[in-house]
Amino acid sequence: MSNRINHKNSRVDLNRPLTFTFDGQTYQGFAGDTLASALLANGVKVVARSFKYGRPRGIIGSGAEEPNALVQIDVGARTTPDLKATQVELYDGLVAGRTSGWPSLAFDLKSVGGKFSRFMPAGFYYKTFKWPTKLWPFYEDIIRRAAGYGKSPVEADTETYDHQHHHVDLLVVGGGATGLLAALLAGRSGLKVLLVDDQPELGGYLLSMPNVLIGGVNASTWSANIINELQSLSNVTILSRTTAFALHDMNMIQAVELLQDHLPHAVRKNAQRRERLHRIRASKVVLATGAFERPLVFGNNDLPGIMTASALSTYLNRYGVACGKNAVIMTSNDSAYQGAADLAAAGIVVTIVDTREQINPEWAAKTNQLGIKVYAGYGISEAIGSNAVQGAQLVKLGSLKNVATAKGPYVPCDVLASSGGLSPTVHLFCHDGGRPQWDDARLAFVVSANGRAKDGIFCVGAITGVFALQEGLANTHNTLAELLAGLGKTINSSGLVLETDEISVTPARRIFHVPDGKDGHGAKAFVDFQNDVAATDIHLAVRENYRSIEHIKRYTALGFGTDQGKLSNVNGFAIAAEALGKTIPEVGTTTYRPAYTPVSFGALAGAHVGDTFEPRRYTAMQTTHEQYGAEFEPVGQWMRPWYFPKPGEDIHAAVNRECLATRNSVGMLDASTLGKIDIRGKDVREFLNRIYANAWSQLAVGKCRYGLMLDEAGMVMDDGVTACISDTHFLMTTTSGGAARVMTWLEKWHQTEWPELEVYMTSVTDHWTTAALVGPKSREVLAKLCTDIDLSKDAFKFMDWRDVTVAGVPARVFRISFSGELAYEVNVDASYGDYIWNELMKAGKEFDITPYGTETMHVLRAEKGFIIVGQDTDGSVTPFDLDMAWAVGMKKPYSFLGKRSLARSDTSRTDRKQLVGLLPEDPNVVLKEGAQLINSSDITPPVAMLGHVTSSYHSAFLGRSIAMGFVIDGIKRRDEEGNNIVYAWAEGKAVKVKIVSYVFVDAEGARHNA
Amino acid sequence: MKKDYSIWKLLSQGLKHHEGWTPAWRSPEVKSSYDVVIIGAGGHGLATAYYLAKEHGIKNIAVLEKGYLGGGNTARNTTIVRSNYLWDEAAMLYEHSLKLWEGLTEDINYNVMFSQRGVFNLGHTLQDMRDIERRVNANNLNGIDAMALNAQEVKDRIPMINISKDTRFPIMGASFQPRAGVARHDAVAWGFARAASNYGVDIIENCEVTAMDIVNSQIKGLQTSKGYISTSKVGCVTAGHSSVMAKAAGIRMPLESHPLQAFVSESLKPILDTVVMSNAVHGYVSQSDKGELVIGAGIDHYTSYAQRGSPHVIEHTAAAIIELFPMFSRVRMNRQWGGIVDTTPDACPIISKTKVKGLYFNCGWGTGGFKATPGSGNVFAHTIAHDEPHPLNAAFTLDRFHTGHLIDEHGAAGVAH
Amino acid sequence: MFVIKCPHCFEAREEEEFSYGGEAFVARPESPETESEENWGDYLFMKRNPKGWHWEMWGHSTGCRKFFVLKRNTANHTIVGAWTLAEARKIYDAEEAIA
Amino acid sequence: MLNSTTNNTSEFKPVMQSPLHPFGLAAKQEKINDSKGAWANEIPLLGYISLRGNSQNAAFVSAVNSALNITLPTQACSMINAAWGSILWLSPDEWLITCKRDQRASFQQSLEAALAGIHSQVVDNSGGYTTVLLKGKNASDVLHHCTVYDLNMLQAGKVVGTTFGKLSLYVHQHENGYSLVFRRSFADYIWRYLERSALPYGFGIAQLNDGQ
Ligand SMILES: Cc1cc2nc3c(=O)[nH]c(=O)nc-3n(C[C@H](O)[C@H](O)[C@H](O)COP(=O)(O)OP(=O)(O)OC[C@H]3O[C@@H](n4cnc5c(N)ncnc54)[C@H](O)[C@@H]3O)c2cc1C
Ligand SMILES: NC(=O)c1ccc[n+]([C@@H]2O[C@H](COP(=O)([O-])OP(=O)(O)OC[C@H]3O[C@@H](n4cnc5c(N)ncnc54)[C@H](O)[C@@H]3O)[C@@H](O)[C@H]2O)c1
Ligand SMILES: Cc1cc2nc3c(=O)[nH]c(=O)nc-3n(C[C@H](O)[C@H](O)[C@H](O)COP(=O)(O)O)c2cc1C
Ligand SMILES: [Zn+2]
Repeated sequence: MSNRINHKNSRVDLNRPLTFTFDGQTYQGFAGDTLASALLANGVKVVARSFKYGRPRGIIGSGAEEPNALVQIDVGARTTPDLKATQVELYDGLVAGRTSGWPSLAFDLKSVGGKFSRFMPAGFYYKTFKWPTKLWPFYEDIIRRAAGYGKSPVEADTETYDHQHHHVDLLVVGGGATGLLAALLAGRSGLKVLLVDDQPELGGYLLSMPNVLIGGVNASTWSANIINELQSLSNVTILSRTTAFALHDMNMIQAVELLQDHLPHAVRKNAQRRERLHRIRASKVVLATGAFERPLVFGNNDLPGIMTASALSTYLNRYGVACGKNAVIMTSNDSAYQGAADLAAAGIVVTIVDTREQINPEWAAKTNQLGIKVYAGYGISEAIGSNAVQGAQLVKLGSLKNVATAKGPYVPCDVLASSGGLSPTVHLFCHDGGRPQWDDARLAFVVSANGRAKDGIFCVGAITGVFALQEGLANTHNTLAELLAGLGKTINSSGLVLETDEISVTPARRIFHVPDGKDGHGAKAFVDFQNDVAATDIHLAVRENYRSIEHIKRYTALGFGTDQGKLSNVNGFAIAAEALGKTIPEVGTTTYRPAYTPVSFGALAGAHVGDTFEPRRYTAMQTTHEQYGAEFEPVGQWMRPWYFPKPGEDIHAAVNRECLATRNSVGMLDASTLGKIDIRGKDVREFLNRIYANAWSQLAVGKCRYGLMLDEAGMVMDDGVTACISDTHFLMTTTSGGAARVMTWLEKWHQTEWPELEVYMTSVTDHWTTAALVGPKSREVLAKLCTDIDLSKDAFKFMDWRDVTVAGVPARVFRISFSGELAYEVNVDASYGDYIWNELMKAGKEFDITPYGTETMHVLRAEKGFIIVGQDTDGSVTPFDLDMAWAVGMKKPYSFLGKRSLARSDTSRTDRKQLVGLLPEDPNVVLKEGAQLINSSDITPPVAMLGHVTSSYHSAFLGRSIAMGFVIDGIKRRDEEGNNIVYAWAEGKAVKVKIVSYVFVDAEGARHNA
Repeated sequence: MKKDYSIWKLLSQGLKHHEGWTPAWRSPEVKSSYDVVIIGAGGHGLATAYYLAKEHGIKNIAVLEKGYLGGGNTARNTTIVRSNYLWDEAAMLYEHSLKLWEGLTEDINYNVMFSQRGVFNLGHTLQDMRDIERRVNANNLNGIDAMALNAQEVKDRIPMINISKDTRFPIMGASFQPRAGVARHDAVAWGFARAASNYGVDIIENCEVTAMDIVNSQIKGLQTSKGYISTSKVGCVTAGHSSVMAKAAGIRMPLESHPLQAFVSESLKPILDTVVMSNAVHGYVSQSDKGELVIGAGIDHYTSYAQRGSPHVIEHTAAAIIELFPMFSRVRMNRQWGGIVDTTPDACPIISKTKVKGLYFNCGWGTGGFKATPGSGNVFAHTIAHDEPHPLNAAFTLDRFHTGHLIDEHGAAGVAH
Repeated sequence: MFVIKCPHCFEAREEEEFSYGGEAFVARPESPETESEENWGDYLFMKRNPKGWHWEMWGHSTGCRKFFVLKRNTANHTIVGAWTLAEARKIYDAEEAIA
Repeated sequence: MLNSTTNNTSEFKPVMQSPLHPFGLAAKQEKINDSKGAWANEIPLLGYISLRGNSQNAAFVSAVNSALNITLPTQACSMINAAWGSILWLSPDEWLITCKRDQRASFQQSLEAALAGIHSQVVDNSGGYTTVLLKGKNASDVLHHCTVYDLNMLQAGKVVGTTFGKLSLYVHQHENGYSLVFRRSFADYIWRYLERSALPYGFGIAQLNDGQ
């Protein structure tokens, strides 16, 4: 069955047939079709089943407003759920599936339950499924299985997305008649203009009214002329298939452009994106987003074959599809007449049911002439049919009140359309706080042309409630004149004649819900189709005191669907107003929120996926590390070698080997990621005194010192070694993860609190690359490459630094040690990173020099009891808790950051958790990091916890396990024989542990002083 | 309390066009005086009133709400309920709440759809895994169900998740609390409103508190958009607006109000039957009974009362979800929104007396107070009734910010939940 | 999504270039050691957090790395202006004097 | 540049690697042509000196001017090109001087000498930065995928610090393209992000006259 007619102005190309499938059936459509128009052309009526009751549903709208026709497009990795068939462009080979109806569209099991819909009103689930409580999971499972439309893909997306930023003088949203005109007027004035429109073709509703004459030419010629001129202007950019979906503060508009979904697979390009998210920052915005026609609410108004009057005329005029042979159109206003006339002209039998007693005399004449029967003062109380509409039952309406005064005739039909007036598309206007106003004459929530001019937002066309084209074009002209005048520009409308041949409009009837003459107990009359919200549900909500419109929305799910109530909201508000005995403006609207229409997560994410999800920072030695087969560990943004397994080694074997090699001979670590800050100025010592807990006044040139940094609450926030380069020049190091934070911290204190201190700081983290040469043989290795100074024990002491040459490269060497071994940290310009690493490896070859990663570094430092900020601290630890009073200069004159907080009543308690060493009774047991420490192995919750294990390793050097952790009063307990046993609890086991000193290796420091 | 919501009543009403249902809660005229006034008809405020009436026998109670009841953060949260917090004080409070959740539907005769589908907190770094281990062990010692899982165990339970090692934040494991889950947020507010109203509590909507009448450090009454109300006890439960209320009382709070956003996808067939949270990638997701993916984003760093946030936060969250579930890239966001959350320096709430006698504050729940709704109301009711904290909220005083006794739950609280 | 005019770069830039730095003009007590526990706690943690006009610090993180002061309405995100610390101090003090 | 006198053995041949070295760009470079919309390559191993001082302090400014024989750009977001390189304004008290790598030491020395006694900071940051040139008819389109900055405002002679994906960099016009200056450790991400962004336009590795 084909409903396709060769309509003269249709936008489909009947010379380009396309083949597609829907729900397993193969059909034919044409280039220019949407899936919806093609299905209608093929006589497909039922495309979905309703959410709650499983009722058969057809296509109602022709664009973004469609609530029913949600389809699954494509298969495999490209399958996409919940697209609106009215927005899916047809291409050859398109595969579409249903998203509801089980086992089939023709028979939905839910419809059996749907027969009992009277027991399932709004919110019924809150009142039931409660008994017995333990069956709720079972009930819920059934509910969940019944819910949901399309299927999520199960394969990773293979197509790509990105973002593009725009900064324009003017953004025009909507490419209908008024948007095109606005863009042209602005473009002529030289503004940088961006025009976005969500459809594949510009023209908006003009595409549905091709016969109207504007300035004496027909609509398509008129818009073609404007589009041509726009395309010739280099300051104007047009983006079609681009939906502005959100408007944020200060006119930041997000819009998503569909780039490939409309193309047959074969011509889609891998290099091209599927979708692009445009982020548009616009000085001024013109919203020309038009309006949606809202249907009237009546019994069985969800039968397939029932649609909005403008959809009916759009399918006819734009797509050349006659949705039936015998149409009934119910309307409360003039707007449906033109479409009715077009249908009649195309040979379709048309009956108009006008709820008004007085109809527009001009249209009366015209309908008469076209043989259209008009029932004036009637409404449709109920549509009749089972799987598709077969007829309409009319009622006579009261002339003043919306009541049924008598039963009217039955009119058979195969398509039924209704028009309750237009609802302006005010969504974007409201996203960042704008509010629409109820206009009682136009029966619509509208926005005024310059409603938000102070924010730079202007509105033109149907969105302002101006529904006649000529008036809309005039208001566009005037608004643009005002906008341009505000920018000191004059409007140039030469050659534009904005008169049309429209029939002038007469008032509409204020009606939303057609009375059924049965006290509302007749057939279900749907307000929100997608969520099966009937007028009775709104009445029930009000009866139960869900009186705020927001409660009504949430209780009934009105406007909750993927159409966000584009067709239903205003009807819902009006019905609620009636039930509440309030006016519509008193009821108000629900909140408009992005997205205007749904946006893929992929587009939102843009290029921030995969390799570029988050930065990975690498050191200059990365290539070498990869060659050595390192496994990597992310540390902040950095990727650091974790360990260097040899073939066949697991992490334990590798780390044991690395540890022993380092302690017994020499190892090497890439320490480049430590933050490094060069600080200069005459007040640098004072600055450090304030920033650090320790004192810096006495540190001699050529020396280094470990420093602890506290936040103002007295908690340890960072640590590192800082070197005195000269009296006015220090080089600070920070933790790898903390570098940026510390840099900002320093700048903030300097800029805001202590601008009088003469210091400057510059990050040199990236400039220096650092190879830490560690182990008893490190001096010998270094000596082979560094001959310009005396490296002997007394000439280059522990905690000294020197500027030297290593392997021919200028280097700054620090004799510091995070392992407790004799060690040298060799810093060179990062350009030499790879080189220096390899030279040191070569030089160390005879000592079997062993590269090691962060894991070995952790073991070595734990053997020495050195903390790692972030592992052994958690933001609630003071220096005293760490037993590091030696790093706190309590006598410094300036109250250094965090000092006062150390004296608060809680922080100064002596029975806080303190850092101690822990030795498991069984040396082969390595405690779980994160194990909780308790007093006894007897576990009956709740068990008092004393602290936890922060670091725990097998020490190959000691041949046993070691750990560090916090224990309440730990330092005291450590020294009390009999009181120094605790249990570490993890994975359901308690392990006996002895509290000991946290220094496990070389307490005297003989090794690092060697 | 009448318990008239049942399948039988529904069936019988079904035969009568549902015309016999009565208001879920009364909307009485406001009286000039109450024994206790609760400011804020969010879940916490309503629960407080309910327990005050039910457990402490106080009957002359009003709950004042500037908008519609349950329209604050209660209406806009991602509904995650769990109790796997690190520190004893917090864990015990949230666990108390979780236990109340388990019986709530029955207690208030309103199906709050509490769904114990389990919550995963993913770990992506070695430090994440240490923290997970630490928290899980603490939970277990506190008698709270929790377990630490490795990546494969996570994958076994959530087949859709990407545990590939090549991602920027490879999943190393997770903590899992089986008893945790989600609930229907609106139902919680409505159910408590109905139950409290049944006990005689007056819920006054569209009634904004604009000033506090405090004489000699004792609360005497409140100035509202519906006139003056005298009372000697006021419980302030205004979430994001707590600083505004504190200002009216002449006190300052350690609070910052930030936008926190969330979004939902279009409705999908069941695909995810649990709750997944990740601090490292900054996103969390569950699927509601209606089929949409409910996704929580992070907070905006600036303060705001505008109930909306910046788009880059949402964009980042979408990217995070794709990082965890690459197949969701083609799923579409249907609606996004924001709430105003009152964050504290230690990510723990304040349930406390103040220096104004008779004025109590319950605030600072920040990004994660929905889960505490019944428990918070329960202990706060106790605090108000006895002018003394319940043992479970004794640690959550305002005073801790002076002594330094913070209960740092940043690790367990994460970005949001 | 704000546009902020950096008072050092003299140019309107996107929010993503900046980071929020909390309430402005929180003065560190001159002599912390003599402050009471209450005052010190107030300095550390208590916030005005107003609904309405807010003087706040921002840092131009990806640009000039300078901190500056912004006056913004937290109820509707309107921004009156951004000033260097020194300029802002003067305006703020004058306004406080009136209030 | 290298103090070779300290090394008596000839086996030391220090090899410098630029941050983008792992991408092997040199081997992939082509002469710029019309087949692709975006062309880029690294200018490896320039000299970078971070300079800090107070632009309100006349002594500081004139000391710098005399040391470099050029006028320090003190206008916000301005830069200056010299035969040997350029000076980028980063903030009212911060500049980045770029030059040929082998001039870096002498610049640093003359700056330090001239600034002796004046509150300032001169730091060699040459290992810490690199520069990528981006050219081609779609260069600005590509950049608009990467940064929130409005490149229409970026006239010649201007430099701005802004975002690039989730990181930051400095950008200014260079010949008929853009110069992107960023930290060494950002290189991997920035290059990948640039490549990804340029893909739809066609992306080539440009043969640059001034690079080696
Ligand atoms: C996006 C988002 C996601 C979240 N996700 C989770 C989650 O997954 N799990 C979780 O546990 N928590 C979550 N939260 C946090 C949770 O929503 C809140 O902590 C919780 O709902 C707070 O409840 P409340 O009753 O205290 O506040 P609200 O529900 O905000 O109630 C406070 C009420 O006070 C009213 N009020 C304010 N000022 C006045 C006045 N002057 N006079 C009268 N009334 C006034 C307000 O209108 C409001 O109704 C989330 C929050 C957000 C915003
Ligand atoms: N009968 C109807 O249903 C109907 C509907 C709208 C307009 N009209 C008539 O059409 C004439 C022209 O009106 P107009 O120019 O104001 O509106 P229009 O509907 O012709 O144009 C609006 C355009 O904006 C697009 N759009 C809407 N929101 C968008 C968004 N967020 N992002 C991108 N594109 C978006 C629409 O798809 C459409 O192409 C008027 O006479 C008007 O009354 C009739
Ligand atoms: C758990 C949860 C699920 C939601 N699901 C939907 C949904 O399916 N459809 C929808 O339109 N909104 C949904 N919302 C969002 C609400 O419509 C609304 O945006 C939110 O409650 C905030 O209120 P406001 O937008 O009126 O300010 C959901 C909200 C929550 C908290
Ligand atoms: Zn700046």
